[in-house]
Amino acid sequence: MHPVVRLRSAVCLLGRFPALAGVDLDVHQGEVVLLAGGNGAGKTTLLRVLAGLLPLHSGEASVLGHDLAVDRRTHRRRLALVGHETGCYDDLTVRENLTFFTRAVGRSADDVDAALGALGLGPLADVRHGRLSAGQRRRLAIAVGLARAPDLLLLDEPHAGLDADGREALDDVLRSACDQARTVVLASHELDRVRALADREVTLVSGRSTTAPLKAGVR
Amino acid sequence: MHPVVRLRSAVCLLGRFPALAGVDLDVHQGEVVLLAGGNGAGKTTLLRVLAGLLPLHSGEASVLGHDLAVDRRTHRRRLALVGHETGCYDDLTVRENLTFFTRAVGRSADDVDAALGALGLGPLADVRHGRLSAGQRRRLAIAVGLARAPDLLLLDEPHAGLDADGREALDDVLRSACDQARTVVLASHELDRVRALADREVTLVSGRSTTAPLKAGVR
Amino acid sequence: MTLLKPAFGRALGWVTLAALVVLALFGLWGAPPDAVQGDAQRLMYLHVPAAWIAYLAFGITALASGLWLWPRTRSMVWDRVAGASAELGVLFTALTLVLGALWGRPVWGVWWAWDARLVTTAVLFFLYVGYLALRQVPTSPEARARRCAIAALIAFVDVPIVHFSVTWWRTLHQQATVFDPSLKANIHGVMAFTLWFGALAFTLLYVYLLDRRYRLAALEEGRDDRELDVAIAERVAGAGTPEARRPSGSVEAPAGVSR
Amino acid sequence: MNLFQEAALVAGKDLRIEARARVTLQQVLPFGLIVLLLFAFALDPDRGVLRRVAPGLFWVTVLLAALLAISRAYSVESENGAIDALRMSGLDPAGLFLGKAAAVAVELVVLEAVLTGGVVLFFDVGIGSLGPLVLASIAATVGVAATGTLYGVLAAGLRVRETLVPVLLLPVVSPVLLGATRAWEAAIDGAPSDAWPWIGLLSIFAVLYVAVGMLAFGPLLEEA
Amino acid sequence: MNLFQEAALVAGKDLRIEARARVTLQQVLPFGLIVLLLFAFALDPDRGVLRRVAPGLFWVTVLLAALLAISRAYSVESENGAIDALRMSGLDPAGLFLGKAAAVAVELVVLEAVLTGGVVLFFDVGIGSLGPLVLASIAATVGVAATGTLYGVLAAGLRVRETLVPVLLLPVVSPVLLGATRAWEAAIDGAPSDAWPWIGLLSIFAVLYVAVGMLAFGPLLEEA
Ligand code: HEM
Ligand SMILES: Nc1ncnc2c1ncn2[C@@H]1O[C@H](COP(=O)(O)OP(=O)(O)OP(=O)(O)O)[C@@H](O)[C@H]1O
Ligand SMILES: Nc1ncnc2c1ncn2[C@@H]1O[C@H](COP(=O)(O)OP(=O)(O)OP(=O)(O)O)[C@@H](O)[C@H]1O
Ligand SMILES: [Mg+2]
Ligand SMILES: [Mg+2]
Repeated sequence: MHPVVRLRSAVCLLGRFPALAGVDLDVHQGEVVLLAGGNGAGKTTLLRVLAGLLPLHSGEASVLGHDLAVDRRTHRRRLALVGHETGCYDDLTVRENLTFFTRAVGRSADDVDAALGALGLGPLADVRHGRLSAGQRRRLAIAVGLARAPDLLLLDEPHAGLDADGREALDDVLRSACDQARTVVLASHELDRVRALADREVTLVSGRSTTAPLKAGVR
Repeated sequence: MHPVVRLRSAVCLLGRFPALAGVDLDVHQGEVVLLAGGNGAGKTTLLRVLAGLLPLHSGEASVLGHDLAVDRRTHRRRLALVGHETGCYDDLTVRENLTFFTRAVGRSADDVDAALGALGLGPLADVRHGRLSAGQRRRLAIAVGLARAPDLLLLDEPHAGLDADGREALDDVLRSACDQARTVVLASHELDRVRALADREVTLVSGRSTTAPLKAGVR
Repeated sequence: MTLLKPAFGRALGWVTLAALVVLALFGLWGAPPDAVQGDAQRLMYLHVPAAWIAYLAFGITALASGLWLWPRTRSMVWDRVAGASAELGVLFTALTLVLGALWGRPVWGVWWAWDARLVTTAVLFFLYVGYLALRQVPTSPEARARRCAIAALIAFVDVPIVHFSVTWWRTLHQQATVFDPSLKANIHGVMAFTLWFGALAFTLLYVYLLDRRYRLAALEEGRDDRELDVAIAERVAGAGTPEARRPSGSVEAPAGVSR
Repeated sequence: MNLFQEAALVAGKDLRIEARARVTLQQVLPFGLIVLLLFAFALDPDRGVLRRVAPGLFWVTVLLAALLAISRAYSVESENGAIDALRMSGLDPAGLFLGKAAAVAVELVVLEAVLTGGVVLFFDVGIGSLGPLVLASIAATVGVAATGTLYGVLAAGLRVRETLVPVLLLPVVSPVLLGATRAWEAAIDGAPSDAWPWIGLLSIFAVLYVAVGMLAFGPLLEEA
Repeated sequence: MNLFQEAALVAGKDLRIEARARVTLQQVLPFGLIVLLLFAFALDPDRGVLRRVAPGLFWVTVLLAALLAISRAYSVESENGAIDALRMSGLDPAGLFLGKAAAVAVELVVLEAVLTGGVVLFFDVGIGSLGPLVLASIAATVGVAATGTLYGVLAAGLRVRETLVPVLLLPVVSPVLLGATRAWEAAIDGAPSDAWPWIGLLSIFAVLYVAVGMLAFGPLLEEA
């Protein structure tokens, strides 16, 4: 089977700065991969490259079977990126925001309810986004990603701002992703927590990748 | 001696929502206080009340000897609040931003250099803020707070986005705050990490405070 | 790094200079003064070629933008050509406007008249001033190239519509009052030669400047692969910072990239 | 979902936000009325002049208010990094364009209706033939909404969005200003035959830029 | 630091950002020029009104460009939550006000200088007595910069900043529009004696709003 993500000597320039300076990465169907690395190592950049938001300067990238040099857009319907911000509208409620982004990929209201439940957002469903606290927003961002039922879920520091409950909920999300053979790439500084769940760890150092297997032979 | 922070049945409304629904808090000179609590408990609101950014609806608040009902502004020169965002200008470099906010309280270039060093921002001093990664921004936000040499340092989830090095640096900042008898109130979900350094823990639950001593009788 | 071979570019510079000198000689002394306007009319030898070259420059901008957008011909070369040519176009349009105004003062008694051609020229000027403003906005080179290519085409599509609307505005209601079309009716032989020679000289000037401007843009972007290798080496060694190799500070990814 | 369902989803979202925040109604509309008044004021309420230049003033005012409406339409997309979310949404860019442009157009129509009242009232203008006037206004509105939405997205991810859109948009829509003004003049004078060529021009502009928008919105939405 | 040092710190910061981003120069200034051109054209220049209404058009244009300049001045303060940082900065609000207003005023002066050239050129306006014209312009600029900075901060923390400032500001500065227009008319006609009362009015307005600004900036900077 083709890998879900395949990068070869990927170089990505932000301005003229090589934020990614040669990254190789293979992620296979159903894997949960931890993306580690210091501040400024290039994790966010890598995730945005995978989402098709940033073009490569050189190297190869294919995600979900699409060559990103040719098309950076089509695969987005099957993918969700949870970044630092929710991407939601302040004047819409939690549920309305979720519904908008879920309907956009043709999913139903059930997915919305499931995601609300999974992140413990039920009581906040009718609160406007503008009134949410930082951690509540983070939960909503994850819920939006989840409700779109993506084949590939990209999470950028999803733990930041979550309380203990929220982290439990996130762990559950990751576990059920494993069960549903959904692929996850997750950048985080909560290494210990994520290592317990991830199949594999990839560390970025100054824009380059260094891989090491974590759990031997799970998949 | 007067406590640095003194809150009595503080109620703070955001819109019509009582984000703080009766908080009592005393923080004494030189203490490092951990503010714990779930998402939406009111930690950010509390810190903003202490900074004078939000008015109380009822109850008493005095910070650094100023009654906030009378004056929410004067004490800010002796205080620093590190929030989720840096508050810096994208077109200015790290050093220019630091210098601006440091000169505003009459501190010198030495403070800037010290803060740059403490957070490991030396190599980034001449990079514009708009080009920093999330963790680099968080470091800058802390450095701005530090360079102002405040008597009371308010930190809102300072760990979010920091890598292992950054967290070490932050621990050092907290430790040296102890040494310099600087008072710190810190909201965080990294409970274990902070508990090791804090003198005391205050937990907010749905806008109410429940205090518990942490290290017995240090000060 | 240049459009022309460096030696050829230098030679072109000298040829252009010579052509401009010859143009000046002809314009000032060779051609006879105009029967009606006297010496003021000599401005024509600059004004008209400037206008023509401005059109040419905007045409080249549109063409290069199209070539950038067309996947098979996509190359940063076209982006730089488009930008350089638009700058020259704005320059020559400004020259047309200024020379026209200078000319209008003695001939019409005013600097400016609300004639259709004048107004379209001014709108054209602002269309591309906006385009240049867009080029100055800091983003990554690729993003800028894409945005600007599309903006150039949008502007170009607009030019004929502006032209029609402005012309109709004048003609549907009343006739143009000041612009005297009979001017060019009986144009003297030497005058015609001078005018055509002016067009040639300005074309040379345009090509020469385009080459220079292109070279400057290429240098500013400084993205030849050798330099990139150095940057990558620095980055991998952990030494490079986003600001270290940035002379102009004009290139930056959009806000939000790293948040 | 097909193209129009996607457009409806987007337009619905934008109009719902407007229904909650009422920015167009409570801020842009009064702005338009004030501008109209100020113009009247600055141009010396020497009645005769004012009445003759009323159509021009009206359309200048509409364009300025449209600048604000478009600014608002994209300020909503800039909060909380929504523009990235839109990019990732999987919605067809053409649908996105149609949806956003439709929402802007709806807001502009309301705006124009009120401002027309303002012109009739302040400037003492009578309307000779309503049909061409309405047609011209609709064509002009579609054109402005389309170009505005297009330039809006071009600047959406940029920090200079607020200032960039006006300077790009105004020269491009200058034909709309001229065409709509002339068409209005003709309609006010009750000379509809003079209005038709202008309505034709406005329609061509509108159709052209709706087409360009549907094609170009996708590439412009991408940040790189 | 004393008040003026603080103001200088703030103004220096704003002007340095402008020197880097060049938004006023590259975007607001062309915007002003194109507005001038389009307005004039839409008002049908052949009818001989243009020259008479030139001062009014000029000042309407300046006000519109000023709206953009102020929008920009506070868009800088809204990124990354800078407004909170300003609140917490410990700078004297009066100093902050003076600094920001000074930076805006400097930008407006450049803008007006260029636009004046545009008016002279496009509208064939000769300037009778330069002194009163310059004085009136300076007084008007200070007034606009002061009120703009004041209303800007009022809206700075709000999401509707972009649309709110124009609708609040325009009515307030309408006396400036009137006064400056009349003063210009007098200056152009070479009747300086007619200009002085208006310059007086503009100066009173300017002084008044600088004073109000120094007092009110603090409370307005605070979020309720
Ligand atoms: C600011 C004022 C003026 C502007 C913006 C302007 C603009 C232009 C432009 C754009 C063209 C090229 C048109 C084309 O070839 O299609 C042109 C051509 C020309 N202009 Fe001007 N012009 C101005 C003033 C004048 C004045 C004052 C005169 C002389 C009375 C003049 C005489 C001509 C002539 C003779 C041509 C070439 C004839 C032709 O190709 O039709 N222009 N001008
Ligand atoms: N503008 C607002 N209007 C109404 N309610 C608000 C507003 N902002 C926040 N709230 C509510 O106030 C409560 C407290 O918010 P606050 O941001 O203080 O929480 P927090 O303890 O910092 O949470 P977190 O850990 O998620 O950052 C939350 O329940 C939130 O929904
Ligand atoms: N717009 C930009 N222009 C130039 N360089 C940039 C830009 N944005 C980010 N960078 C640089 O690119 C590098 C990688 O940034 P990135 O955001 O990918 O890091 P990261 O691994 O996500 O870090 P963090 O853990 O802090 O979030 C950083 O060194 C940063 O300074
Ligand atoms: Mg990151
Ligand atoms: Mg919080």
